[in-house]
Amino acid sequence: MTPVLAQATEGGAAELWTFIIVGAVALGSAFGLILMRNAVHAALMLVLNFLAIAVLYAVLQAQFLAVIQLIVYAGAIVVLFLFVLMLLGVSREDSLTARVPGQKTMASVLGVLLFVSLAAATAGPFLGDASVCGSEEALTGTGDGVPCLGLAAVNAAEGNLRGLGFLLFTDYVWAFEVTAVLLVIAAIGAIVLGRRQEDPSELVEPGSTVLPARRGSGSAATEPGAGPTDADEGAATETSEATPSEGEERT
Amino acid sequence: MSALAQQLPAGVEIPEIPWAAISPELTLFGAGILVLLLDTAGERRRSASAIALVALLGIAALAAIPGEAAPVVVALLIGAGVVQLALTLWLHTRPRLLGAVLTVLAFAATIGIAAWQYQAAANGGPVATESLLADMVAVDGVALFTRFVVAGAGIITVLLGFAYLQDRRIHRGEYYPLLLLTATGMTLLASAADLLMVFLGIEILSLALYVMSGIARRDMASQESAFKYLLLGAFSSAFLLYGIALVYGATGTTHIATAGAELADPATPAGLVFAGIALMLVGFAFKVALVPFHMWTPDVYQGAPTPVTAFMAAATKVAAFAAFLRVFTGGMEQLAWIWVPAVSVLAAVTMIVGAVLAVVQDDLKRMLGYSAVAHAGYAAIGLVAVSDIGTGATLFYLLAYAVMSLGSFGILTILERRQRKAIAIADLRGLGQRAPALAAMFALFLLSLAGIPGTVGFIAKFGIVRAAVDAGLVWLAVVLVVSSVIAAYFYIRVIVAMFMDEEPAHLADLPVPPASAASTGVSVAAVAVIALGVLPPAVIDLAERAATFAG
Amino acid sequence: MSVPAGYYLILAAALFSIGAVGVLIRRSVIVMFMCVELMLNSVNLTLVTFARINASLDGQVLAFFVIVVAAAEVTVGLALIVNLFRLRASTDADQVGALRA
Amino acid sequence: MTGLAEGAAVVAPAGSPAAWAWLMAVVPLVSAAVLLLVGRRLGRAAPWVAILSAGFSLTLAVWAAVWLAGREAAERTVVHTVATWLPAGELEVDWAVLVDPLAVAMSLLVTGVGLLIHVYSLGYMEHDSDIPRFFAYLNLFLGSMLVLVLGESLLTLFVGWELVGLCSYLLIGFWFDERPNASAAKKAFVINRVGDVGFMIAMFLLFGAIGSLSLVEVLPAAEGLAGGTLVAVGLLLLLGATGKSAQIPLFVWLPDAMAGPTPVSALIHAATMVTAGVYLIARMSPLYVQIPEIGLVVAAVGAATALVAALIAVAQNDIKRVLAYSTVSQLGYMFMAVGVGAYSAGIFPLLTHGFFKALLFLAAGSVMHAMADRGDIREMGGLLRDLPITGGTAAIGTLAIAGFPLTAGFFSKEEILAAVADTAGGEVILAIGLVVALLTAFYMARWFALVFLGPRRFEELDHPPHPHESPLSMTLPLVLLAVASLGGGVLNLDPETGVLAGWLAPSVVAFEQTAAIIGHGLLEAIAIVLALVGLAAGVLLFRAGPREVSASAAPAVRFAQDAFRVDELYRAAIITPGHWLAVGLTWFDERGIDGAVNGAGRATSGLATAGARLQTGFVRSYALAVLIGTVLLIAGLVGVWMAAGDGIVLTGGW
Repeated sequence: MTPVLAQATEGGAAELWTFIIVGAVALGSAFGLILMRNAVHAALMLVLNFLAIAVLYAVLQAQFLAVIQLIVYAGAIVVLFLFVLMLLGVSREDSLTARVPGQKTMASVLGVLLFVSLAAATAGPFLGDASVCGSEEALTGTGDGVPCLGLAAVNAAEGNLRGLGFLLFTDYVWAFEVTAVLLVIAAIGAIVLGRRQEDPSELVEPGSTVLPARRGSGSAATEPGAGPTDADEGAATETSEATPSEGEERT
Repeated sequence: MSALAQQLPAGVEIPEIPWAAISPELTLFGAGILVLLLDTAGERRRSASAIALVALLGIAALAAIPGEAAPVVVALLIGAGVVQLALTLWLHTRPRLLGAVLTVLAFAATIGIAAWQYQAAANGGPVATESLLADMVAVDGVALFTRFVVAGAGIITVLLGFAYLQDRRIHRGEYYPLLLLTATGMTLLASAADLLMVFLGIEILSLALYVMSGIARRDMASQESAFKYLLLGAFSSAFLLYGIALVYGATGTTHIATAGAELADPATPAGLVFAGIALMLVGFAFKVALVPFHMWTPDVYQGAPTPVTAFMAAATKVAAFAAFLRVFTGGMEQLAWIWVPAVSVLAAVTMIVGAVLAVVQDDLKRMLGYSAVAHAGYAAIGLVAVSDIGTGATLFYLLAYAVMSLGSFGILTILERRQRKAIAIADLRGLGQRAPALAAMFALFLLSLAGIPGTVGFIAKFGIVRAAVDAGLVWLAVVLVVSSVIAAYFYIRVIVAMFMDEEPAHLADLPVPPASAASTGVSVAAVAVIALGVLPPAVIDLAERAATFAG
Repeated sequence: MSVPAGYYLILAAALFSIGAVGVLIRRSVIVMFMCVELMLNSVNLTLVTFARINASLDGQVLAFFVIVVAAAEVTVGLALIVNLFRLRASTDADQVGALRA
Repeated sequence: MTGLAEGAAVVAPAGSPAAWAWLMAVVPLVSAAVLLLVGRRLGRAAPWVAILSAGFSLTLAVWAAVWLAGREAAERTVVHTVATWLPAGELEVDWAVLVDPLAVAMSLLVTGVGLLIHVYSLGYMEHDSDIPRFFAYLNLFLGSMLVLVLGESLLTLFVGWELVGLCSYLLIGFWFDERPNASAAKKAFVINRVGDVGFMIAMFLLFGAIGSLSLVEVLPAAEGLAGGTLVAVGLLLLLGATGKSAQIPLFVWLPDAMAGPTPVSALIHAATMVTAGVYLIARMSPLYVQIPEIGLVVAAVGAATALVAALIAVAQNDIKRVLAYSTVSQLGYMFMAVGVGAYSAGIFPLLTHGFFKALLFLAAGSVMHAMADRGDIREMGGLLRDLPITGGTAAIGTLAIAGFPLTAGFFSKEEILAAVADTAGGEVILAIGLVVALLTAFYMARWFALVFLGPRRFEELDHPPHPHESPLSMTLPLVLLAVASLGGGVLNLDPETGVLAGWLAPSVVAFEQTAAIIGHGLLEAIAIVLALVGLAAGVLLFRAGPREVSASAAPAVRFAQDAFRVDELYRAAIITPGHWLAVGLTWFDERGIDGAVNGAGRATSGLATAGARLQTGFVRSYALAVLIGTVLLIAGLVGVWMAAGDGIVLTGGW
């Protein structure tokens, strides 16, 4: 943590300047993300955005999360994105024009509406000087401009990391355990969807029967040894993808 | 343990782990991991199974230390381990069958545990409520009822899928673990007493369902449905999460009951309350498929492998509604004046749009997808009634819908095996002659979906209507009736095709669908449709008593 | 002069809306996913801000869980996209539209 | 007022037929299930299972009638609860039967005619390949109809109501090798559902207002209902009744339903199911008595239907369609009666019409049987010689329906006209009733003359059939029904003191009659003259065969032949717009989000856009919908909050 940031967490002018600069970076990179035509550039914008948010976390007295943000998001998730982009080799220019004209206009209008309503709803009560950090007194208006500590006291007592740790393993222990399920599923999912080749022998139970396609075509059961191939996989629904690129050229 | 406790700062308490309360989740999750392990162990399945047995014994030894129910738990664990070892020894050369059997056993055990908890909790009265594990887990009527339905649907799904997956060459080892894990997510969601657990539950169940929808890797339809589901699911859960964040911001807590009470406090900033409710509504409306957040439903239902669709329709809906009920009817009862009008309008629009759009569909899975949308609208009426009657009615409706949709999608799995393609209405012509039993059962499910008396669909709709009238929402009841009249038209269309159209030559060449595990599953559903339609008191009673929320 | 908490919330709302718009206007499915990540991050920023406002660490814990969920979602999502690309040789969202009435 | 209107029901004594009445419905239902499941294995025994169960029900019904007749009038409303159906808090719906004079009268008709038609089908369906299924449906219908008639709560009644609709649908579509049958079946189902909406909503309203669905509780409470609720319930029930009883505006399904096998037409579409609407209104008489003006609406609907259907019937050439429109017309007559609150006058023709209309349909079936399934009456003629029994009984039926003096139809028609004549404001209805009486006699005489009299025109056909009298199983029911048509009048020789009127008194509440538009004696004389004139004109004009229509009258006749083109009207007014609405909504749902966006630009982008709009299923459109929904939801909640005013106190920066 740089001295600047450490100072910023104390509040004051440093915090304001940090917010203005980092906020501008965050906004700019977010716009970059959705406007850059090259997907790799977009990913880099995303990294920048994540870094900016990490700084804001630090300012908001969430030191542990700031670090996690760097490691997990900037370090792992975006790298994963980039990895896939490279793997697929689709770094060429991406068109922003929609199939259906009007999508962009509509999206922008709705985005503005959403922003206005969300900003008004969330920020409304917390804009005054008194609500620098929105402490209880500030909210009720009793603590007339008292310098607000926010999480400082909490963090000072145990330290941000220890405090989070205690919470995670006491109040949130069940949620913490349950994320195991989530991660297992993610791993299985990646394997199921990402694995390139199937082992044919795994696919069909020995001795099981498969319906013949037509009543007339020979015996009811295929021989167990007749290794079904991966190519058969889609046979059942071939019709649904009969003309894959119909009309794709029209854009 | 005590040494650790001494290091804790004052005010920090380690919550007690209520093993009994969370045992259904543990069972499902454990079974999922076990099936996964046995599948990946390849030739060494027997040794892997033995290791798993030893691990279970270890857990049993751990469990033997605290608690009164310890002997029961230990005996159950050891028994389960022995059964699993025996099954592995017997079936180790047929991994899919082994997985399927273990999955069914796990679901059956979940039903057993839930029944035991129900018994313990309710002696004729409403199910008692408990908030456990630092107020993260709610063991109450809604949670227990959902466990019943989810586990029951799981068993039937396994029956429906076995031969189907085999035929399509997508009978992969990961299928059963995924099924168990998504069921885990559903029971977690249904018993979530905290908004964080709601979010995690939704994510767990969805993530597993995304993968299951896309399990046919070579099939573009399946991939497309998985992709749409995932992208839109992630998109909408961002809204849900934002809503949760706002509730947290307004109240300083994510515990549903506490937050609900705090939100109703006039001192709470109004903007946060409104935006929070609206955004959470988006998340839930997406999951239960209310218009206009329904658009993924027909596409995903159509593209996903049919047994997966069946499970999605039957179980996801009940789990999502359970959480919906808990958060809105349970937690935010005092704020009903804000959200009831909005949800009422959503429900009304959903009922009409779902029914009208289903009329013009030809693909049966897609038609049933739209019909699912309409049914979500019906079930939502019980929600906006904001009463015990309404909650009970919604729960019963979801049970009924689970039975009907498992049945009808089950029929489709059988037919798809026969024809090796997606089924359009025209493909059903003459089925009444070719396979009368199958066609009769399909007709039964469709009539039940249409709400014809004598079937469970009627009883369920009647319960909903009663709740609506009771709550003074007669106009919603009227919309329901109008919608179900429109719906009758497309259900009847299918029946006409089956019984009153000539069978075209190319269909006559196909073999008659053989009896299989899937027929068993479908028959069970058919019996349930009739039994619950004619003499439903016991189950209605169950649902009404389940209308309790842990505070 | 220090920063009112509301500013952070406005920034988060802006990032959220930008992310939502991004999902709607981008054609590359990978970039669409990135936009969803942006939305989740803005929620995290909101949570962390509220944690400071409420002077409780719970918001930070929530954000921590959100990061876990986001990571899991990205894993599955990217695996799906890779597989989709194998079938279609494209990452254009507008070319995935076979399922319709 | 006694009986049901005051909620004075007694519990059925154990061992009494009332306590066993539920078996009346259950036995045919069980038999239907057995036949459906194992019918094919039963072989030739299958029909007999069905006939025996119908016979069982009839026996039980007779026993119940005798038992009930032996009790005090005040004790003739008996309830027996079999099982709890929906245990739901303060609302509990039971599987319970209500045995009262009205229910017993109806069940006698249903089981009696039902049994005869079972027997008749034995001969008629002899050569069909799927006899067990047919008899299963017949039994299913019988059971459902009895559920309707005996049900103690509106909900049970509704179960029967829906199930008979389903059976009708199954039976119309029984011969599904022909496309018209399937579409007729679908039409019947859907139109019936429209009517059912009315029933259901009325049921909810009553439930909402009274908190119960049990007839024993609802009917006495009807008195205390608010005027608005009463009117709404009355009209909605009327809508339900028009659907089931084929009245304007929902009558179009019935003539098409004639595509089904003839015994079905006789049983369901003439004698029993279609009378359910009349039964419903009679059953709800304590409610309608509160709102006589709505009753007048009922009567007006009935009169209009009677007239329109009679006019159409004059121009029909299909042997069964004439009868079908005649049924619609006669049902209109019954609606007139119940509408003016003369319930015994309404139920009376319900019974007699059951006899002679079943008779006519069965006779028509017998004729078609003999004519190798030809149905055009212009190709018949002179059949009386070949089919003496059929022809003779059909003649009796024709006389009865025309209201020839001393037949059953005569008495029932007189009663209706008399009741209307006693009602204030009934002048127009009465006039229509008289016109319809003339028309009825005329078209029935035409029908009879074309079929049974005159030259044998069918001999000139390409493949002339060789008519022969039907087997005993078919002629026996004809003869029995003919006897009933002749002598059925004894049931109620006098509207005030007749057997039926006295019998029904505990079940229904009649309006107080206030006016006397015309003397009863004169009215009777006019009606007799009209009937005779109609009969004579019909026979004389058509004895020689079908007549050429003069050029000036041709359009009108064709219009009537096409059933006033009501089907086309409906198609244009409802079905087509509905279809386009569905298509449009689909379009909007799946591609229209985009389409709506660029609505303005569409004119310029032209075909390219049109092509692009067809590219649907885009995930981004769906995401757009989610976003639109979100914004609307936020706006909506804020709107609710604004509307609620100071429901919540503003704090902070707001």
